[in-house]
This record gives sequence, structure tokens and C-alpha cells, in this order.
Amino acid sequence: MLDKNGIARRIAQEIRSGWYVNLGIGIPTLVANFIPEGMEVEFQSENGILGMGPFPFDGEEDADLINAGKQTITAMPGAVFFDSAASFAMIRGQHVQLTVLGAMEVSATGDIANWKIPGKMVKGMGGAMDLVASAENIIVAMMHTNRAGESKLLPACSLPLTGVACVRRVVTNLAIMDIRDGAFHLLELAPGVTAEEVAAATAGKLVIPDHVPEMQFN
Amino acid sequence: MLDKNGIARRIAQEIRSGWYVNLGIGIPTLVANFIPEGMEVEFQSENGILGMGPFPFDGEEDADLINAGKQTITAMPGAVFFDSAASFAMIRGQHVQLTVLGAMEVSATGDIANWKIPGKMVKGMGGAMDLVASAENIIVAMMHTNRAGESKLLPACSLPLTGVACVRRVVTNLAIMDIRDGAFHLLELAPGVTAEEVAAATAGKLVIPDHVPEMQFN
Amino acid sequence: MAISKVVKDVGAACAGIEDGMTLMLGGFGLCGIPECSIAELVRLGVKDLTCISNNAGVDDFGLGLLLQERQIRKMISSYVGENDEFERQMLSGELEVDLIPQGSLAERCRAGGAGIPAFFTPAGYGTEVAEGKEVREFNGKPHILETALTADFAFVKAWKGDTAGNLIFKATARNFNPMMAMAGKITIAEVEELVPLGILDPNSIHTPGIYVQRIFQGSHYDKRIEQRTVRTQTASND
Amino acid sequence: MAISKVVKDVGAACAGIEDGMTLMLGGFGLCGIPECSIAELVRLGVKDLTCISNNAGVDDFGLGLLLQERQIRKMISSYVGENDEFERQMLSGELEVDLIPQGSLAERCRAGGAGIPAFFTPAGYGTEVAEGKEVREFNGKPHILETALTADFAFVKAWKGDTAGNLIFKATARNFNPMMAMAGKITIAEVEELVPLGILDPNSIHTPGIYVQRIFQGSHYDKRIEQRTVRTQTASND
Repeated sequence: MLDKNGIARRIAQEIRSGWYVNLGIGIPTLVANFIPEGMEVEFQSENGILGMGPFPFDGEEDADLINAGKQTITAMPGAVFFDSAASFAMIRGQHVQLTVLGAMEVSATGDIANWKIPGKMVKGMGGAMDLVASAENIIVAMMHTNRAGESKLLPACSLPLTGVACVRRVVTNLAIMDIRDGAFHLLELAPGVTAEEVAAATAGKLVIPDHVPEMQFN
Repeated sequence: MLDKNGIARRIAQEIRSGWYVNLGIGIPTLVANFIPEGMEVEFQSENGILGMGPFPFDGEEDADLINAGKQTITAMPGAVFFDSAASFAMIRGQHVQLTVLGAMEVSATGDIANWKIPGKMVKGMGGAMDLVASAENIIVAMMHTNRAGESKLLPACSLPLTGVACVRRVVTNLAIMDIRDGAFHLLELAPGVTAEEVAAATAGKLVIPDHVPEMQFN
Repeated sequence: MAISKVVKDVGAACAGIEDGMTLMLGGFGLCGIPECSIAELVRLGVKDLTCISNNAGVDDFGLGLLLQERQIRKMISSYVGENDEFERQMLSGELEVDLIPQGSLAERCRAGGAGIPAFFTPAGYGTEVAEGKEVREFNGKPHILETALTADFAFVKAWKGDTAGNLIFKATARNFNPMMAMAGKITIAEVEELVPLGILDPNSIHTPGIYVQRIFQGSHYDKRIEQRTVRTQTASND
Repeated sequence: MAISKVVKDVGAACAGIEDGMTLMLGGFGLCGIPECSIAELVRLGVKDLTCISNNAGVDDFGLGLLLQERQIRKMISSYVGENDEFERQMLSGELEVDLIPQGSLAERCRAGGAGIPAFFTPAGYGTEVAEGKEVREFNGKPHILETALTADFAFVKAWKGDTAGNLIFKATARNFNPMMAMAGKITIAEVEELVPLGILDPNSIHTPGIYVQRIFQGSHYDKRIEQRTVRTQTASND
């Protein structure tokens, strides 16, 4: 079973040289910590930076330099700042090769819900609806079940949707799954996790191939 | 009767302090020469400058600094350069208070034709269609008749249109006229020109008030 | 000669703002918000405002200050977390809230300033954001029609500005400010540094002065940080 | 780490360009045109091109060079005066020409890069430009629906660029270059000065490197002036 850093570390291995990547709030933000030194990858944050660097050293924070999670950040050499319309032009125009974001629910048809719990919580969708509607390559990073132990991988989402038929891959604390043909297809198991455990934690249709390898970390 | 500079000079008197103004190619370009020193007026050229200055001195031309007529220009203190999309955002968004442009034909309903003579000449509309469709305040600067002596102020345009029902005022070598209610309304006569001469040179419906003052130049 | 937009202070800048108006306010979270103008809006006590802003501030800063005073009737935003008073007013029905995808919000402001009354975007298709909106397929993909947004007054905060109203923003404090400057019938710019004409590089202006009707030298910027995150010196030395 | 876009020369930059492709070329008149890339297109001899460019050059420079060699099948432009060969080919029917209002051309390129498949604009309503296009009224004013433009390759010319493909243009040589950079499936940037990473101010970039797939140091810029206009020293001393 993976912790949040494990999920982030596994997702980092999906990233290829030459990619522009948008990382959402939460687990996705951690992905940046696992990119190999010297790999040509640039992080976009939708509030207006390309070439986002690590958090600043204590005392070097700049209130005018934050990411979409409102965290203080730094800029890498070759970074660019731009306005919000220009930022979403990049996203909507599919110039960003990978989007990683969290979710409250994902369906077996690739729908995603992550912005609202009716009557309880309404934080807003922020840039998530633009990201999921536009990106060709979306990975959802989340825990397999919620705090009540209920599956977050469902036949259909019960919460208001953020986007439809857009998620291609899900990485959880238990497994990696691809979404196609109305089902979650098990690709890799987290260390120490069995296919049966994944099946028990997955409410949506799960396809388990004959042989499912364990995740490898390099 | 006015020459081209006279037309430009009269139009310059229409300009108010605080206005952003777009001047088309030809007679309109001359208008800038008659703005009083110190008046707060900025000229926009749709290829991407706000705060256009006079032509450069000999030897100071910069190939990277031109106006929409492809003429070498200079930039005033406080000038700004921007791209073509940003430029037409200003125009389409009605942030430019006055547009002055030339025409081949103007109709009594405010239509304008200035970009194409079928089978003979097709230079293209450039930015003229955006300008006339967007501007709230358009003055046409032109000679009253063409080289063949035919009126350019018509009941309806015969050439392909640049825009419909958009021209509010016309300044020619003979007169100033407002366009409303399907007619040219004579406002002022050029020095030495009679209302009868204007009527003879105007093919569209012309309304002549009892008293038509002569243009005053300050 | 360049058109001067300078007014003497925030009071002069805010002349003409009335109850019931629609206001746009730049900023992302607390980054790049028009602090001085917000303080003046509280002082003026204008009510029944519709505020278009990506976020709604925090309880005791940014638009949260107007929420505390019940000056806002409706918020149009993309993300409104981190604000208890906001949540309370919204859930109780005191505050009307229109949530819009962030990219659509930015583009709708730009469209409002650029004379584009409507455009198609894929964002929000199949969600409640699309309810009542026209859907059309382009290149095999469904899109929804979104319309332009404008405001009676737009408030933006820039790093540097000149007397002609030309603005330069700093880093990610740019965010929504340039589009909102475009979309305001009257746009008020407050700047950390007001400079004479000819100082700013004409090649590096983010917001041309044509979009700014009034500009003033701001003061006492708090520039609060919402999520102070740092790394340790040791970690970096690894 | 920033993604390097540098290729060794114009030949490497133009790899993969084939007959029948759609190309975008930045520039306004002869100002800010990708001179080196145009020369290479002539050398490559690719044919049946559809070229999207605000103008078509003059007889012996800019896109006029491709017209002379009959490499262009169709031009999409806003203004094509000042070119006799162009006029001859168009009137004889050898060359297909699609004339588009300049603002619509710019916005359609931006839309193509920004994932906006269509938008409404008032430009061209009631003219032959509107033929076959949807008309809709907004705020009492008729608008026409215009669709996005994209290209197989876009060619832009910048003043300075860094290895990550970030570009800065000079004065009015910016014009169509930034939107075309956005709209090219592969965008090739030629620059007067290629600089190392970290030299350009991240606050003053016109085209972020994300839009540039290949960048190279240009050479031998002619930068021809189409209409040399000057004032005399005496006139100014008055």
C-alpha cells in the first residue's frame, strides 16, 4: 500500500522529457518532488506561471509569487509569468501534455467529481473544469477509498460532476488503473496489495488481467 | 473648396482632449498634423501601437516601427506596443473614441465601401471591417467625387460593402455632413462652396437646413 | 500627447460608485488584490454589490472585508474556499453565488473588454455549469457557449504604472488584473509605484493605458500571504 | 528543468514540411516576417501551400518570393496590395484567396491556439465576409460566428529568444507573431538574438516557450522598409 508520497512518486514515473505538466492541489503537488534531476520538464500553475520551482527558503517568500494552491513558490531559470486568460489559453489549447489532479469520485466511464458536496461544501471548481475538459492526458491521484471506507471508484459519480469521460488513468494507494470501455482496467498493484483487495475497494466495474505486475520504483 | 490638408485640418477640430483615435491610410493620416500642441490625444495604429508619434527624422527610421500604412513612424513618451489580437480587442471593445477613414463610397444610410472593386482591384479590407463594425464614432474623410467626377455620396453603395449603417459623419473637400434618417444632413460648407454645389455633387438624399455656416478654422 | 489618468487618491478614484453596481476586482487569492480600493469600498459603505473576482478573500482580508459588512449581494467567482463567513452567508441564502470555471471566468472578462459577446469552450460541458447553455460540437467535441462579462467599475492592482495608465504587474500578481482592466466601463488602477511618462519600456507593458480611466499611488500594502510554504536550507543542500 | 527547443539551423527547423500543408507566417507588411524560414521554404520548393499571413509580401520579398515560385495554392490574408504578381495570379484564378478582416484574422489565430473553436464578432456583418456564416444579435447588434484557425507549421520571427523558446518581439514587429505561435501544431521561431536561459525577464516575455517547438538563431536580416517616410530636421525645429 502506498502513502501520498508513494502515489506521487509513481505518477512522476509517467512523466516524459519535454512535457509541460499541470499539478493540482494536494497529492499532485508532491509529484514535482520526484522528477529526476536534469529532466526537461516544466510545471505550469494556472494562476500564471510556467517553470514553477520548489518552495522558497525561509525568509525568501514573495507574496507576489504563488501557485494555484496559494502556496509561496519560486521560479526556475526560463520561467514565464502571464495572466489568467493566457494561462487557460495554454490549457484549453492542449499545449500542456499532462494534468494531474485529485478527485472525490471517479466513474468507470471517466467522469470526475471534485468540486462540490451539495448542502455541505462548495469551494468551487477553480480551474479544474477547464483542465479536465481540455487535457488529453489526465491522471487522477487519490486514495482508493474515502474516510468512511467507501470506494471512490464508482459505476457513476454521485456528486456533481467536474467533467465527463475525461479521466484516462487513476493512481491510488492500492493500484494503477486505466479507464476504458466503461471499466477500470487494473495495470499495476501497489507493493503488498492483492488484486482481490483492489476489487473489494472498487465499486465500479474492475477488469483484472491474468497477470498484474507490482509497481516498480526506480 | 478644401484640399486634402484642409479636410484633415477640419477633422482635427472634431477631436476632443482625452480621446484615443485611429487614423486610416491617406487623408486620415494627415489629421495628426493638426492636433494642437499639448492636447491629450493618443493615436492608435492597428498593427500594434498606442501613442504613435510623427515620422522619424531621416536616418532614424526603424524597420520594426511602422504604422498600419507600413510607413516608418516614431513612438511618443508613454507609447505601448502590443500584438494584433490585443490591438483589435481595443477596437472591437470600443475603447477607441474616434476612427477616421477614407472611402470609395458612402451611402445615405451610413454604409461604406472601401476595399474592393470587383474584377479590377482587390487589396483587401485590412482592419477596416473591424473598425467600422466596432467604432461608435466614425468620420469618413474623402473627396466628394471620384476622378470621373461622379458623386461618392450615394443612395446606396454600388461596390462591395465594408460595413453597414456605421458612418455618422462625412468630411469632404466641399462640406461636412451628418448621416441620419437615410439622408446626408449638411452641417457646414467649405470656404467658397455653395449648398447648390454640394447638392449637385451629392447623389444620395441631401437635407439642406435654412442656414448652413461656413467652416471655421482656428 | 499622452492622456493623463492620475487622480490624487483612492477617494477621488472611487467617485461615482453606487449601491447595486457590478464591480470586478483583480487578484488570485490574496495575491495582486486592489487592497486600497477594497478599504475605500468598506469606508464608502456601498451595498448590494455584485462582485466579480476569482476568489472571495479570507475572513479578515480582501473581499472578506466587504462580506463582513454585508456589502455584497452576489459573488461571481471560481473558487471561494478558505472563508467561513462566505460559506455561512452562502448556505443561509443571504449571498447569491455564481461559480464559474476559472478559465471561462478569465476568458469572459477578456471577451467583455474585447467586444466579443460570446465564445465556445469545452469547460463545464456535462456539468451543472452547462445548464441552460447552448451546446455545440466542434471537431467531434462538445462545447458550451459562454457570454462576455463587463462591470461598472473594475479595480486592479499593479506593480508599476505611469501617468498614462500603462501598467506592469509583478510575477503571479498579474493573474486576472489585465482582463478585468479591459472589461471595466471605468477601470481604477492602484499601483505600488507611480512613475512619470517614458520610464516604462513600451515593449513590456501588460495593460495599455487605454484600459485605465483612473490611476493612483497606493500605500500601506499588506500583501498578506495565504499559504506560507518554505523548504529548509538543509533539504536543498542534499 | 526548462525544455530546450534549440535546433542548429533553419534546415533542421524546417524538417517535416510537406507539399499541401497549411502554414502560418507572422509579420505585418514586411515588418517582423520570418525571413530565414521563407528563404528556406523557397529552397525546399514545397508546393500547394496554404499560407495564412496578414499580407502577401511584395514582388521580390517576403511571401512574394514563394508566389514567384508558384509554391502557394491559397492565401488567407487581410490585405494583399502592393504585389503585382499576387494580383496577376489572383485575377487569373491560379491563386485562391480568402480575405478576412484583420481583427478577425488575429482573433481566429488566437482562438486556434487557445482551444476556442468559435466566437462572435461584429466585423464583416452585412458584407460578403458574412456570407454563409451564422448571424446572431447580442445587445441589439448583429454579430457573425467566426471559427478558429490552426496550421501544420507556424513561422514567427522574434527579436530575442531563449533556449526554452521564450520570445520577445520588438516594437510593431510583434503584430501577428504571438497568435500564430499559439496556433501552429509545430511552431518555428527564428530570432535575431538567441540567449541562454535566465537572461530574459520572466515578467516581460511575449510568447511563452510552451508555444515554440523549435528555435534557431537567424542571420542576414534584411528588414526591408516598405514605406520609408521621414520628416525634415527643419520642419521639426519650427
